[in-house]
Amino acid sequence: MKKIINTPETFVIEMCKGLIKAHPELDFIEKFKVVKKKEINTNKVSLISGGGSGHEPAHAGFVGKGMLDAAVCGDIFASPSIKQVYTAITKTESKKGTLLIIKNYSGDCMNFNEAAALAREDDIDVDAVYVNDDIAVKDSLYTVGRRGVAGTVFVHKIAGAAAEEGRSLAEVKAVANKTIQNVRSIGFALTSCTVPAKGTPTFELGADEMEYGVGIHGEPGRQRMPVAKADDLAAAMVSQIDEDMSIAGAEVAVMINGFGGSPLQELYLFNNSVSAEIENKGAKIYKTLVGNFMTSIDMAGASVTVLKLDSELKALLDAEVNTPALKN
Amino acid sequence: MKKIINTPETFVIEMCKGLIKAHPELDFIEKFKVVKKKEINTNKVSLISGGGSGHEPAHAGFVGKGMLDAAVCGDIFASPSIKQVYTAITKTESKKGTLLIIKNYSGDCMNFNEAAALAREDDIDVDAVYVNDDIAVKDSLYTVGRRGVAGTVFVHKIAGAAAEEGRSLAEVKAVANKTIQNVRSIGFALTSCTVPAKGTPTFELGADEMEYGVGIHGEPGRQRMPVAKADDLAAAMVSQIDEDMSIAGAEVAVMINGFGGSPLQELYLFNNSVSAEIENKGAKIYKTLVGNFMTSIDMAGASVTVLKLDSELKALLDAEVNTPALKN
Amino acid sequence: MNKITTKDMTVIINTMADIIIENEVPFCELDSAAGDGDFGMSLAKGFKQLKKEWDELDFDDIGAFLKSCSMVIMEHCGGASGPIWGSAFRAAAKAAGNVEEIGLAELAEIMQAAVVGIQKTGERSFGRGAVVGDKTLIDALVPAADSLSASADAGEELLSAMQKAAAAAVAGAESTKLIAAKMGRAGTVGDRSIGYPDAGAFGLGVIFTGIVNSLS
Amino acid sequence: MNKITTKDMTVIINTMADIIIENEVPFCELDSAAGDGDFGMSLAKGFKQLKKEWDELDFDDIGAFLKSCSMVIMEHCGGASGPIWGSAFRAAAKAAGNVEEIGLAELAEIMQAAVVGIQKTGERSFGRGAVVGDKTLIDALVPAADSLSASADAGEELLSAMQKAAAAAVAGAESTKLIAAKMGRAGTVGDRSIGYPDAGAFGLGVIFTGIVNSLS
Ligand SMILES: Nc1ncnc2c1ncn2[C@@H]1O[C@H](COP(=O)(O)OP(=O)(O)O)[C@@H](O)[C@H]1O
Ligand SMILES: Nc1ncnc2c1ncn2[C@@H]1O[C@H](COP(=O)(O)OP(=O)(O)O)[C@@H](O)[C@H]1O
Ligand SMILES: [Mg+2]
Ligand SMILES: [Mg+2]
Ligand SMILES: [Mg+2]
Ligand SMILES: [Mg+2]
Repeated sequence: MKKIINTPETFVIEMCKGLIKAHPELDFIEKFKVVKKKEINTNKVSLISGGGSGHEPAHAGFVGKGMLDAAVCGDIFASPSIKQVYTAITKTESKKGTLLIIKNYSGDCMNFNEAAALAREDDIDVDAVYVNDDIAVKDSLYTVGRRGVAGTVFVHKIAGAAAEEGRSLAEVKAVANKTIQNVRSIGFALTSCTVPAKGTPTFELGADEMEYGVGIHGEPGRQRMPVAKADDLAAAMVSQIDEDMSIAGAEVAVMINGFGGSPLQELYLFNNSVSAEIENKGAKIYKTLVGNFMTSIDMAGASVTVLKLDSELKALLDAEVNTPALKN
Repeated sequence: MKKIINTPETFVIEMCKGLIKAHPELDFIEKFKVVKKKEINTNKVSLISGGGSGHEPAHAGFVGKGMLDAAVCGDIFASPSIKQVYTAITKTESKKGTLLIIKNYSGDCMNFNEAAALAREDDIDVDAVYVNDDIAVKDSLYTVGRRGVAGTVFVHKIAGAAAEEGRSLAEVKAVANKTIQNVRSIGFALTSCTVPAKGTPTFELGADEMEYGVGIHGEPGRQRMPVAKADDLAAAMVSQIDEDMSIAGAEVAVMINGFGGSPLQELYLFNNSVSAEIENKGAKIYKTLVGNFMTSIDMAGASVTVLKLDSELKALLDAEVNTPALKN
Repeated sequence: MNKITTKDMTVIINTMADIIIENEVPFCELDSAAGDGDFGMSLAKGFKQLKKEWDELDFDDIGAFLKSCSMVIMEHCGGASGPIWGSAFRAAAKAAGNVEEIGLAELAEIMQAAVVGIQKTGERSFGRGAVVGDKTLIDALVPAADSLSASADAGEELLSAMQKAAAAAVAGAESTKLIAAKMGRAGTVGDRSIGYPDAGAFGLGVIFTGIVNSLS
Repeated sequence: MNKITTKDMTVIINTMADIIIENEVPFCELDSAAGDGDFGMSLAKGFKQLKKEWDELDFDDIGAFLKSCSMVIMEHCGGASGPIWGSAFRAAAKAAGNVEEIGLAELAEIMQAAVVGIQKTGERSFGRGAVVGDKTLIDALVPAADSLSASADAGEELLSAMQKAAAAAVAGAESTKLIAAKMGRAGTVGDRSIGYPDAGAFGLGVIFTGIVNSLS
């Protein structure tokens, strides 16, 4: 394992401190690993997200005007604890209530929900939405549902803009859920990620193999297969998204999200392939984001996220945003 | 070689097209691989940079308000040709003249200079500055001087802001050179980069080795050494920068630049180590940039850049900027 | 040995912590197949903290001791393990009550209460708690608890009952290899979890086996 | 063979292109030690383009042919190689003039002109052109050109003079191993270039050797 690191134990704290040093407009509550805005506007709905670390810039990089009020940072790939989330809720309390944006993983759901229950006992108005945009694995009635991945960033952006407009908690929740209903993602990995504490790759890939449909924690996806060309990957991914949520005739926002180990040059190249496929399906691209937004430590690979837009979502997507990792 | 790619031959063109699809405010002259602003303001000095590709987002990602007017894209690590640079100069001609911002490499110097000579024959007022911020290898009277690396991004930013203010070519050149005189960088690699056309790593590193003082094309640096801790690297790098250009008592801008394969989490962690060392040396940090700005394809590793500021440079650093890779 | 005193319980939990800390890396590897590779780390983190805060725990009685453990575990175990193991210890503490000694029947009840505690936590978040066959640690914990209950009904000896319970946990963990996960993080990867045991279930088998070995 | 006709020159340049294209990867590897690993690619790109545009080249005479080559090379060789090889061909063309046949003396003059062309390009950018000892292709080109001049003065036979010149280029390339680069990209890495030959010089040795072998 070659990383820029001191010790695995101090990794998350040092990373958060480094973020704060570069962004003095943010605060870091070290004991609970909460990154929050210095000034909390108590006249708008507070938005909190978070989860395991290892997805940087998600989520702390999205704290700022027009997105989140706080991000709760767990250890690498491990949900933050109930007490951490509870602290974030109390430290960003607003007169308009708090919305938790949770990626749909068991650990996150349990810790965030239990924390919300505690906060409700304190008479804080807390509600939650669950992002589940990853189409890699078929949903079924018997399972816990789909994973939440890069589509979460669009939920942050749109809910953030709605909150900034002064909408009520119910309204912000409604538009967050509308976003969740209209966003789909799928990703692939060329290499495994390496969790610092473990020190070796989470999964093994042959020199000519890739994992198609991988999750953002190195979880397996649809299939192990030979490395495919960018154009072929784009065709398969866009087709599968289109099968799950037809995009013909729609206006869409697209995110080409790198997993951490793939350079921007490859992401831009991939956007060239993906955007052509999306237009082939009869959709119109309204906005495109290319970069590392929801990573998987140092995994090489990328995901494609498509969000179907209406005029409300377009306006909220375009609204002012100023965070470390997303500005307009 | 595992990359998101179709063929090495089409790599640069597809990448530029993918960039343009995400940033429709930019134009791509495919035949000459020039990325330029759609609207050229002929009442400000035009700024052109570029060089070999493989350093994304540099330089095309810095085309936009407050930075460059055009970026000329060579093949991976190969300077663009005279004709390409000449085309960029003529297509962005302004009444106030053109400044070329050249990283100090033989190929870039020759192609940009010869192109400038051609443009001068067309009565275009062209001047140039040469960035040489890499302190890894000692300069000597007998060599071509130091390499230009991540400090180039600060030169783009500051010259861009000066041009935007309406300053003359001589004035913009002067402040660009002031920036060059006050900026120093040093980097290290944990892995080699892999040039797509070659398909194998440029250099070999053992499992516990790193290259200290590496260049942004995988050129060797000061020494091959065992992988060091983030804190120890930061101490060595900041000390060497301070030896080359004393920073005690100065206000500085800092850039923690990833080389493409190192995830943001490690860069933020590294910023924590570096900023402490800089403050130890008695300097005050005015602004910090953390991210991938001047990469080396997919190399894992990072560089530290320190720019000594005065009130003029601070104002220009803070001025409005809106490009794909840098906004405020 | 026919009774478990408060002191015995602290020794058992201390052994448990040692086993968990020892197995940090192998437990992570178990979680790599269909999960995210952090189970060992998440669990060990809480139990390392438990050992660190050991002297501040409440040693008044078995219930108080388990409850003080639950607070540390809930706070310091990462991921799903925090709420799951935290609620298991909390429910166990409540079931134990403020007593300084328990027998096999009470141990069985405590384990059954832990099962219910975990299921209630699941219910609050997912509408239903995990049951046997969902491929979670419940697949090891339920057979172990049921084995203890059966042994108690049959009037068996404490240590041999615990040995049987550990074997039941191991067998339960083994059976998770054959099925696809329906709950937990692995519940999002579908059939790709088949062929690998659930990390939590397998871990429980290892932990229970280690504890009974230390007592024998 | 005692003269080089326009036709001969096109065959020589065509052979040169083939050698360069064949050696794309090894030439890149040569450039990896102290450079950026693209020399083979940069050079091959221009000479591939030359073969592509072959039918549109100017075959009127030796000077015209070399000049039309220089335009393609300057435009399509990447990096430093574009201006360097482009200006070498351009200067060579000028020195050759509009003739349809040259002898050894003229060949020597053409090569000397190429040296000067490269140096003038360097001068415009760096204040001075590369000389022998700077660890650039000049370290191979100058001995080769000088060998041709000496052979011409001695009235030697064309082919054997070319063989000697190729050997001189190889020896010159070999000698670059021992020194640190002062010009070119490797000129920024200091002593770290010692031990490796200069890619451009070594490449010239390979190319000249290949050409004389094809003529023998
Ligand atoms: N709903 C649930 N009920 C019971 N046990 C669960 C549940 N979800 C997960 N688990 C257990 O937790 C283990 C994973 O723990 P851990 O790796 O710490 O959590 P995470 O999935 O957040 O990474 C699984 O192997 C499983 O045994
Ligand atoms: N100033 C110079 N004069 C003569 N030859 C040079 C000069 N600079 C570089 N070269 C030659 O060019 C070669 C490198 O070419 P290439 O790899 O295409 O360029 P770059 O350095 O831009 O990557 C060197 O090995 C050297 O022989
Ligand atoms: Mg986890
Ligand atoms: Mg080059
Ligand atoms: Mg896990
Ligand atoms: Mg080169």
